[in-house]
Amino acid sequence: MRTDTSATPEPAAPNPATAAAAATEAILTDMADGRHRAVVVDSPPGAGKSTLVVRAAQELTEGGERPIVVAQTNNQVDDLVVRLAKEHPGIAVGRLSATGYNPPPVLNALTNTTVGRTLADLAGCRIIVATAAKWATVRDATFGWAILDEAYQMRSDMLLQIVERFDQGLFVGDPGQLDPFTIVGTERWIGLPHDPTQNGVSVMLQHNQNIPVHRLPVSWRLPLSAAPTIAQAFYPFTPFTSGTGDDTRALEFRTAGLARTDLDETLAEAFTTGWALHELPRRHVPRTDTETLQTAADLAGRLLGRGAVATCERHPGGRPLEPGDIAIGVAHRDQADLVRTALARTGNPNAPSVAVDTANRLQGREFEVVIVVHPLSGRRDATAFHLEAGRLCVLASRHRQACIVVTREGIADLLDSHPSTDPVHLSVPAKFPDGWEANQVMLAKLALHRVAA
Amino acid sequence: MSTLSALAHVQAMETMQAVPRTEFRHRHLSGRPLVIVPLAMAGEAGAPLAAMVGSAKRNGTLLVVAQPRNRDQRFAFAADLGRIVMNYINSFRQNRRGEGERSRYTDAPQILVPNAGGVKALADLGRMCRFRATSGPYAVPDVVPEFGMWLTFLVDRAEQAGTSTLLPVTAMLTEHWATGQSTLEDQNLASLMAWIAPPPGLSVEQAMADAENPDVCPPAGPPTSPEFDNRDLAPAIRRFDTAHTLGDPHALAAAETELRELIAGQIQPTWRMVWQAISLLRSVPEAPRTAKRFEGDCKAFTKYSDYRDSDGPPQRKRDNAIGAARRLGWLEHALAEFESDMAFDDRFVLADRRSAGEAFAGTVVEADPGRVVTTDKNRRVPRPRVTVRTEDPVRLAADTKLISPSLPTGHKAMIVSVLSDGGTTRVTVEITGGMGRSRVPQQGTVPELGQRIAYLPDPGWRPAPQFPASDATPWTHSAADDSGTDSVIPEDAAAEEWGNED
Amino acid sequence: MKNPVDDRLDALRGSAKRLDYNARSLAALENNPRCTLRALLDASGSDKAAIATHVGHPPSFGQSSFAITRGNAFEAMVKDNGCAELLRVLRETLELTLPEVGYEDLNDVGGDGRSKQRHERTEEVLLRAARGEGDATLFDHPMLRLLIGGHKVYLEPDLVALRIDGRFHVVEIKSFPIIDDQADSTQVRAATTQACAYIIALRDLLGRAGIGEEAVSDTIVLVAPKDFTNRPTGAFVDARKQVAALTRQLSRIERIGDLVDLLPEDLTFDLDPTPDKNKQPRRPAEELAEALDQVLVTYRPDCLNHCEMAFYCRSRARAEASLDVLGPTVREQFGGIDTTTMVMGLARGELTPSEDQVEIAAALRHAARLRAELEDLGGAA
Amino acid sequence: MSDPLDALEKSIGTLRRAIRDASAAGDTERAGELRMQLRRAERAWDALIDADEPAAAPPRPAPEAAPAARGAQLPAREHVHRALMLLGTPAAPKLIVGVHEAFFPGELSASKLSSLRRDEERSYRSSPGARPYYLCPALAHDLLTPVRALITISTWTLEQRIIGPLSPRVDFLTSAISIAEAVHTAAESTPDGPSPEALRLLWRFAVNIPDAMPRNASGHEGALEPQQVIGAAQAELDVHTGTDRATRAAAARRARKSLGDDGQLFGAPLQGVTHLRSARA
Repeated sequence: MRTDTSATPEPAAPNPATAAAAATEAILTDMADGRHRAVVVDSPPGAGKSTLVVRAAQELTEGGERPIVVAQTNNQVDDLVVRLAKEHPGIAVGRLSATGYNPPPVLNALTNTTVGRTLADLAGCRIIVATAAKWATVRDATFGWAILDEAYQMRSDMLLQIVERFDQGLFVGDPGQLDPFTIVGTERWIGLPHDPTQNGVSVMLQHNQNIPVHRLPVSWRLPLSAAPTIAQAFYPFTPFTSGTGDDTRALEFRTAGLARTDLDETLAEAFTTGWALHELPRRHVPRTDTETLQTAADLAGRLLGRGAVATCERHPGGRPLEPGDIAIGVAHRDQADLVRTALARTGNPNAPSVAVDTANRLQGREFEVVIVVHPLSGRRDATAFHLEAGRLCVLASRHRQACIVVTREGIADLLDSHPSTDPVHLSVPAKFPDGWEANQVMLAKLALHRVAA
Repeated sequence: MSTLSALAHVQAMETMQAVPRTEFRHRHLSGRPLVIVPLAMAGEAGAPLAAMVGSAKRNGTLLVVAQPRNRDQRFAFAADLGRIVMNYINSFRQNRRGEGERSRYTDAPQILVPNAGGVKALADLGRMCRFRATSGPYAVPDVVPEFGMWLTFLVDRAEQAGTSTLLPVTAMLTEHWATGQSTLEDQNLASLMAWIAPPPGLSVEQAMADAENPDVCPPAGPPTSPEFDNRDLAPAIRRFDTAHTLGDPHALAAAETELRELIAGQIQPTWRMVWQAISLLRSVPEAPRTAKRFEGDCKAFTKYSDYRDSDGPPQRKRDNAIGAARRLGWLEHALAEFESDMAFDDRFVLADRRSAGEAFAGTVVEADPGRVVTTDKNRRVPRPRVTVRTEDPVRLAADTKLISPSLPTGHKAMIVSVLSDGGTTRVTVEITGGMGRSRVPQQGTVPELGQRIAYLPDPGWRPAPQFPASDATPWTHSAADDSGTDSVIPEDAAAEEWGNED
Repeated sequence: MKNPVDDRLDALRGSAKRLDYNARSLAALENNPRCTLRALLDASGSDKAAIATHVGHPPSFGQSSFAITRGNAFEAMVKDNGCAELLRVLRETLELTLPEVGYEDLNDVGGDGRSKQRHERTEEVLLRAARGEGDATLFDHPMLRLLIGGHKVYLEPDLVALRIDGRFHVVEIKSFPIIDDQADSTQVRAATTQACAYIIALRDLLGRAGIGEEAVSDTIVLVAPKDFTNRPTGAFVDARKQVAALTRQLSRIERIGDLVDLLPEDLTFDLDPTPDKNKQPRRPAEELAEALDQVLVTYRPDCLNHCEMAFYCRSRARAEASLDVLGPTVREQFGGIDTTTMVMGLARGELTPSEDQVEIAAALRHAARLRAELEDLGGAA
Repeated sequence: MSDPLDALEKSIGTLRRAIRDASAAGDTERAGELRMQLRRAERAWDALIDADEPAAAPPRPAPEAAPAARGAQLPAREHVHRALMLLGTPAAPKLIVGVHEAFFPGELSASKLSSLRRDEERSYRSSPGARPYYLCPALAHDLLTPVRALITISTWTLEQRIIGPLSPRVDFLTSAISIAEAVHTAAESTPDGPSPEALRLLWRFAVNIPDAMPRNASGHEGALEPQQVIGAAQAELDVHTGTDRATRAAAARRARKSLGDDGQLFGAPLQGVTHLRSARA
């Protein structure tokens, strides 16, 4: 039942690309094999989930299927439609949407896509993409295959509304991110295999034996500096590796550091090692603490101001970082609002274009540098919300180059003295990764990259 | 929790007095509620010890199980309590209004218990009774399973936000008052009442101390105080058992009387306090939208009543996949509605949301009342815009749909932008509905310059989710070997026998 | 072999008999690992109930004789007739095979019920079983031992069962019911906390003989009455997280020296520093309270469920107008502020916020304005 | 916890104070309730002061047995003997009482049994062999000490009276067979058939033996079949008997060698335990 958590990632195949390709082939083989009603693919951050979705959709179309694709948000649907249409110009892609939906310009520019309110509008399309909520309104149509993207973020009751639309399903998602939740506090379904508040993948697996569960073994997003830590903290039983080598990715400044030495020191640490922990003096503060949030904004402003150049496999010659390459991740919406205000105060005219959002909304997105306001920063008590492994996982695994964590000192003590009072239920397996453990692993790693402000 | 709510608790702690946190009572309060104060025996779920029940303070009936471990006595108690409760429920199955589908009873029963533990006790009792057979080797009176099913209906309904058919009075009180103690202590009815209405002549401090002293304030149950159990109850039950074994009718009667008196002494203070709480709650005006939610209670009551009239089987032990998903849908919907209703009705609740940035109120500083746009269908419609300046820490994003308690019903708007302006925030909204049918908005439907208005998010209308038919659970939610596990009688009849041992 | 820390702890306890950790103090440890007073009192083996009573805040942790009787009767019933009911349940849950019925009674050693003797016997029997010798599968009331803060604590699980590749499983027999596969989560939690201590102790026992910790499963088998009957049924509790949590909290006890070092030299919680024939504690209550007041407490309302000192700590928190009285949810709204006076002072604008209180002060003043607005408009009285 | 008298006195004080408060405030209802509590507390206090043994449970009077059928008047040890002979295995007092109530007339209580055991050993030691049989404890296979709460008959072989790890289960299954046979006999030979107590006893055994319960389609348990219980018990018994018998025989050999006659009946003394332990170590 228990796997050794301290194990280092299993040795990857000689070449990450080969390993990834082998995984994809195995998935497609299982799909082609008619015996499985479902195929599950667990994908760690940036492991090519969308690529797989696009590839699988195309394979299915070639095999004469007319697959449907289910995503969770309109943005995700739009992104998938664009990728599908661009990579397979010969395939007509349908975008099923609700009234009041305005397609983004990039989607309107495509010639092989159709936007429709009903299936009838999309009769000529070979692939139809929509949100789960939209699919839930469709009646009386059944397709051979559905590809369910971000399936771990889809609640079991939503799956139940759409499951009659398809015979077989490819469930793709990242089990390490935030779980779906409900505002309703009831214990009545705890322990049931069909608990409607659980994610659809777990419920489906509970009821169906022998469903093949695959895992994409390589993160193409996370740099070599991040993959082992993220794997150990959040995927303790399913290690993965980074797809890029030691010297593929690099960050450099075009100008030297001037004032604000602590900011520069933090940036330097992040640029050289891929991680930095910017630690402000210990203090209990409300989550809207100006100093913390302003520091996060200032770090972004300073980074832009000094002109960073990023080198990677896509841009081996280097490319200046733009505001859109940088994100600031927080736990709460009000923090995001205040960080946006703080960005305006940095004085850097480009700073306000930096992406600022909560973990929930950053799920599935990718940036070059991510600045994280630690969910536990300045808190007196940790709550289940702030300790949730998925939250920290999302925040700490969005970056291709470097991740900077801003916090008040004192998280170690907070974790140490955290009361263990979670309710215990019968016959319910403990959830792993445990938020407390994951936080400890991350903190141990970050401690090596600490800069005291 | 918002800063405002938190502040209310601090204020209560500082002034040593409960602080109101709502303007209204958001729960329907029946003119004739049925109060049940259940007591249970320690160490044994489903072993009721006693209950006091009645629909007026003066006519409470005390029911006592002399030997709670005895199964026959347990079900005799269930039958007695069941008869009283069923009489009460049946008295609401009289007047109907409306035709066909829409026909429903005009009133619904309301059961009040002292605390959340009371709801749990009724849930256990319902579970214990609803599957029992009324014939065969371990037959129980007809009323027992019927009572069990109705209790289960009430308990299930109580999970839904905003309903009023079964409520703990502690919950009703804490919805309206903030105290200077923790949530844990608020669950003790006597402690809670100490803050809201301490006994005459007592300070809140003294009343709080008394509330935790089982000599002065016996616990509101379901468990009795261990001191009482060990010192009084255990010997009294032993005397009853002895008299029972000896078959001495005089000793038995004396022992029973003694037990009743003992338990009456434990249960009376709570009974009185529950009724005191009810009259306090009655003095709080009812919120406007409570009536609408009570209508929902009547509807659900009618539906279940008709189902019982058709002799439907008891509720399952646990929800099946489709039932669970469907219930989750209702519960979420009801909660969102209830929260929005409260904020719409109640300035206090609105202020709470404002303090958390989830609503705002302010003065109209700019207005473009004549703004007209052309729709997709080429119709010209009024879309006035106004800008509200507020000191509230607004956390709502652009495109949020809004409703307003300060404007005529049906008013709808959407946020265009939120701009911080020094210490204040300027929110520009576009009015999208509630302006009447004509090309020009009706008088009073568009806020005017200088007007003070409040907005909060529109919970919106969501279509009820559509699930597969209950008997066709899809492959993702049922295992291949799931055969009809939905047996109506869950325990083997013979297994019940073990309930008598000890 | 006493070290200075132990001497200091003994001095804290004074003349009273040393009390060992028990189920409640372990629960209090899990619930409030941060509290210095609790840590010191437990580590020094002080009688918290006596101390709290002496300073006028007696705990109220009475146990109903009904619950005790019921618990004992149920356990006896489960083990009657060669553990007939228990075997049925374990055959269902652990999938014990037919031959696995061997029973070893560790309640006493040939009539000797002393802990030390029983522990030695337990050690001998369990080690033999771990090495695959003997026919026993069920070990009734083994006597385990755990070192907590350097002191031996004897622990006695209801039963340990051996199953699946020689792994030991702790079996807890409880009389609260499992109704439709669910049980009261507070009671399950309490049972789990206890069982975790057994798991750790059992691993320690085997570990001393070089047997790895995987020999003890961290899944607990809970045996309890099914629905409203008296017949037992079984359920698994996955205790991995709790075992990890308790392990790390026990390891914190080893760092008690850091806390002791911060105390005044002559501090003691002795009820009777000048022994007298008279049994009544002689130390003036105020003096004892003064001693207690020198130690930091972290009061949480939840302590009322676990800790004998809770009423004392609550009264202290109330006297200090501490926000701890209201619980963590309310307290969280106020960031670093810790008293009601400070909250109200900032809310009314009577206090000038320090630099790091600026935002919270603004939020408070906004909230206070809202409240004033509501009250002015004639809100409910 | 402090002295119950102290606690009561404190309660009484508190209640008086509360009554005074309530009366002063004119809250007669509350004052009335509190007075009732006070009277109760005072009564409890009186009872404690009067009684030498505070709060002792009133002794449970043994109800007079109705003039009974033949055999009911036997001394308790005869009842026990008869029940044990029916079972054919060492048994705990609770089971002995159960068997007695199921198959025999007369009264027998578990509390009587414990005093009985002490008497037996005393009687044996004062004049060994004076009685045709003695009720004696079962012996642990390894330490040869008395086993808690298991009673046997001295006339049984040592092998029968020794308890190895598998013996509790073996004895349980053997008893099940004996009880099933007795139920079967009662069904065949008596007009009323087996008593409800006998059926219930058999049921309690059968539910814990694999395949001993009759199945019917509705999932409800049908009427018990003694033959089915016997067959099922025998099937499981076959799994354990060999090993169990070997353990018991080896222990019996050891007992005969190391213990005297009294030891073989009433178990090795505790001093022997340490000896045996060190011998094995």
